[in-house]
Amino acid sequence: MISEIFAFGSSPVHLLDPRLRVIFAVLFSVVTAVSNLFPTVCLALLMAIVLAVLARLPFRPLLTRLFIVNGLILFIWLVLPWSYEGTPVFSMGPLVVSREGICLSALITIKSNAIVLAFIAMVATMPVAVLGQALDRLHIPQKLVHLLLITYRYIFVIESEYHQLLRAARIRCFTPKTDLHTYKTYAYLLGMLFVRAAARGERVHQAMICRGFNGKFLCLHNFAIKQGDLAWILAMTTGLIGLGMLEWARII
Amino acid sequence: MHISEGILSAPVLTGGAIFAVAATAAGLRKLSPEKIPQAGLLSAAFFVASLVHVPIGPVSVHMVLNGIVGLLLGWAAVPVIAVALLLQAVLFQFGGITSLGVNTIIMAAPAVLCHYIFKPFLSKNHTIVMAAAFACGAAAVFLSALIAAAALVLTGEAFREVSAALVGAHFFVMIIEGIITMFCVAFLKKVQPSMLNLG
Amino acid sequence: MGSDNLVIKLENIFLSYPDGRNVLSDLCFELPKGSRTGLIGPNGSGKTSLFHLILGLVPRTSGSIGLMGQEVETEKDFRQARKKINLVFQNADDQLFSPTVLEDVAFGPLNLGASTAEAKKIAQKTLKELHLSGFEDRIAYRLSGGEKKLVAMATVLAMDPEVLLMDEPTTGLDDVTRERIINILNSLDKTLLIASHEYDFLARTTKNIYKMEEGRIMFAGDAARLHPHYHIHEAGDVPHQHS
Amino acid sequence: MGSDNLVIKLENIFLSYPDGRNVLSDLCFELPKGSRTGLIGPNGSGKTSLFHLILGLVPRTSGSIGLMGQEVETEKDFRQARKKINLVFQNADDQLFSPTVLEDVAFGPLNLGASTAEAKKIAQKTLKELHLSGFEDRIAYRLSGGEKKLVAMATVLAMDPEVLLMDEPTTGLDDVTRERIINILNSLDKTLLIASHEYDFLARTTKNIYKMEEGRIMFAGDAARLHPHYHIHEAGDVPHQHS
Repeated sequence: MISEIFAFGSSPVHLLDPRLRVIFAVLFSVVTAVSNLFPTVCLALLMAIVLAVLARLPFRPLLTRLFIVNGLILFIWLVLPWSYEGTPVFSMGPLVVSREGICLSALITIKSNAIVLAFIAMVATMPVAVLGQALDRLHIPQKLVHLLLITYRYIFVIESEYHQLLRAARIRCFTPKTDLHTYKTYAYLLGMLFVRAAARGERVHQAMICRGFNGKFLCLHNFAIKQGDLAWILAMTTGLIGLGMLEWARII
Repeated sequence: MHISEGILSAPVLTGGAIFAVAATAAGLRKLSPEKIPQAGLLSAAFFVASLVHVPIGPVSVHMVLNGIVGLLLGWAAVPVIAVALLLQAVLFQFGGITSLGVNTIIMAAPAVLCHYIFKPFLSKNHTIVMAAAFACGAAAVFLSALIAAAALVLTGEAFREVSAALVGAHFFVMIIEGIITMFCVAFLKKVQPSMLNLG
Repeated sequence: MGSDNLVIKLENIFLSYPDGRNVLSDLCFELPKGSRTGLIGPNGSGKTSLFHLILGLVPRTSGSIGLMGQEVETEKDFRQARKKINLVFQNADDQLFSPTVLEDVAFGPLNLGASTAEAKKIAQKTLKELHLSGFEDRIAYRLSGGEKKLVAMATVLAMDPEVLLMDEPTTGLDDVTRERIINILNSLDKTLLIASHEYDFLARTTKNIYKMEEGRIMFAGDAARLHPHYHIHEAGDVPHQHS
Repeated sequence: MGSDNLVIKLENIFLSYPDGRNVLSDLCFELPKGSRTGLIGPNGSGKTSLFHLILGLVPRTSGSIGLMGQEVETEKDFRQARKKINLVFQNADDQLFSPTVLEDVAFGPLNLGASTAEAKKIAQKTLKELHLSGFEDRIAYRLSGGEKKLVAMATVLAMDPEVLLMDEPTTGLDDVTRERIINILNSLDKTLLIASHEYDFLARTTKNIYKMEEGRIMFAGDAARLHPHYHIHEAGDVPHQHS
């Protein structure tokens, strides 16, 4: 089931101006992504953990998400240390594990977790409805925001249609296997999903016309910077400068 | 298919972002405001469809479907895929902000390319349609894997083996995507040919 | 068109699907101002098509349409008419396309030219009238089926149409929401045209009931005189008479 | 479980929505083999949830389910049970997903292990029995509402279940299709459990009627003694009595 598990709450992070959260999430991700030094990425991870604590993220779902992200990182650990040429640490038959390979894998692991954690803490803590409004206020092209919001609005409707169709298949004793019949059945279910989505798209457009839609799309919500937001701007900016100095000013 | 945060180098991320912005702008230009509801609904359907897992032996894989997205939407596939990736990032944290550009290109470039290559065959006879649809689904995944591999190799020579493994790992996905795209196109052609602009 | 008294006047309307099947055939219908009319017929009898035709969402094959005393022809004519005549769709999900309730209800007023602040105010007022205060920031997908239907009604009522069309308003609703909708409809001072396959709902909300059959409309009777009785008695399946 | 005679035996079933609301609460119900039972209740009373629960499509919160004399617990148990007990959904659109009618009707038999040729034969036979011969190559998505309903019944009957559950079979159907469904149901030699909010339909298809209320099931009476009358008379909305 699709759900926005982190989106609703009353933590200090949830109460911050969504525009600021988006801006700082982008800046933080970019700075961390281009950093290549261990001190920098470790500080970034620390900052991300602080953000996650401040956002009072539910622990179990958070672990699940991080587990999935690290599943992909695991793929890198399985290949990179063996294939990267450099100072050998130990060998197993013809396979040699290099120090450089391990370092690079570790660097990627820390960076990846820092970015994802900060992203969950800052962006996944708002419903996409609010994210859309924030993006609109940040001058992302209106058509793109509208597309995002319509998509978001209907994924839940279409997901339940899919489950309904899948139930229809299941009660007729459909059991997924690795065979052509299974793939054909899934293809039909998806095809039906697309056909019904297109028909609904037509009806939604008609409903919009009935309400005077003239191609313009309007976001109602107005955001205003509050006092608490200023402290946040200060803290985040300091943090980002700290990361930048660690990476590029060579003070260590 | 996507590359996680924290892996790619700054030049690759920047390059991906620039290409993605340009392609998204081009795609948006082809989408009139009146078509946004329709595109949004299809986008939502593809989003849900991409979460569907199909069994393959003892494991299961989730669908990519960028081949059929390309067939149905052409250039409009780019903003639709960008939006879907952003939603995946926000809702499930698959991918994130910095790799959004590269990931959009990984998924969308093959979609648009396959649209131009395979769409003309869909008005031919049944066998050709089935073959073209299979090729479209498989090729789109293969091209995505190739672009992802290229992004990795451009980040550093160290990733050569990782990229080779990535392309190899997608072999079975290609086959399954091909089969599902084939039956799905057959379905659409029978039930709602107008969706494929086939009247 | 003549008579100012008719808000909808359809003459010899034909409508066919792209595949050639007739949906409406030689349909004539008049809806006087202030009337409360029910339209009964099974699914697929053309009720939805009729509504879409009235609002200019599907093109007629032939025939003439008069709305609010004006002959309508072009999309521009229909656009004017839609300010006065509006429709609550059968499926609320189709009608609630905005992410939050407030945005959805304000969408119509904004497009009618209200400022953001005015539209917000109208939306809040409408929600209050339907006892939906506090729903403003609710996210559409998190509403229940019944709540969605009520919000969908709010989105249309916020535009203050003179004529309200409703397409199968009770489909899939629980009885509590159904009662709320009946109360809302009975409190409205608008011309009503309600399509449903439920006699019982129409009997409680409308005065005249027309029947739709084979793409035509015929008068079925006075709503008050047409109603079901449920009861238990001994006669069972044996033929019997009620005095 | 004991008694071989019961095809469905529910004991102390609780079921709640993710939001915590109770749908079914302490529900007990027994359906003997060969019985024809109606289940009446207002919309939202949990009839659909009950059917989904019986077929293992939604997990119960607590309680025990016995099907065909066997206690069912796991998805595997339910999978076995679904070969014997099957359901026609309220909305035929939710049940049909194959491009053509023939493929859709053959889907169940294929899953039960029939070869392609056998499944085709079974499908054709079933369609013929429901007087739907000639529908084989029709596009399921483009059928009319009534046709879809009949095809949906065919998809289930092709699997030859011993127990047939039907969820609101008459919603929005025209009178002709309704009559056809009544005739089909009355010609079937299966255990039947039909949920509807129409007494009248249940009276003509079932023998006993149970009532669903607040997540529980109660015996309401012998179907033959319980029926509605639709008629037109002068009293209208004024309270009145039938002798």
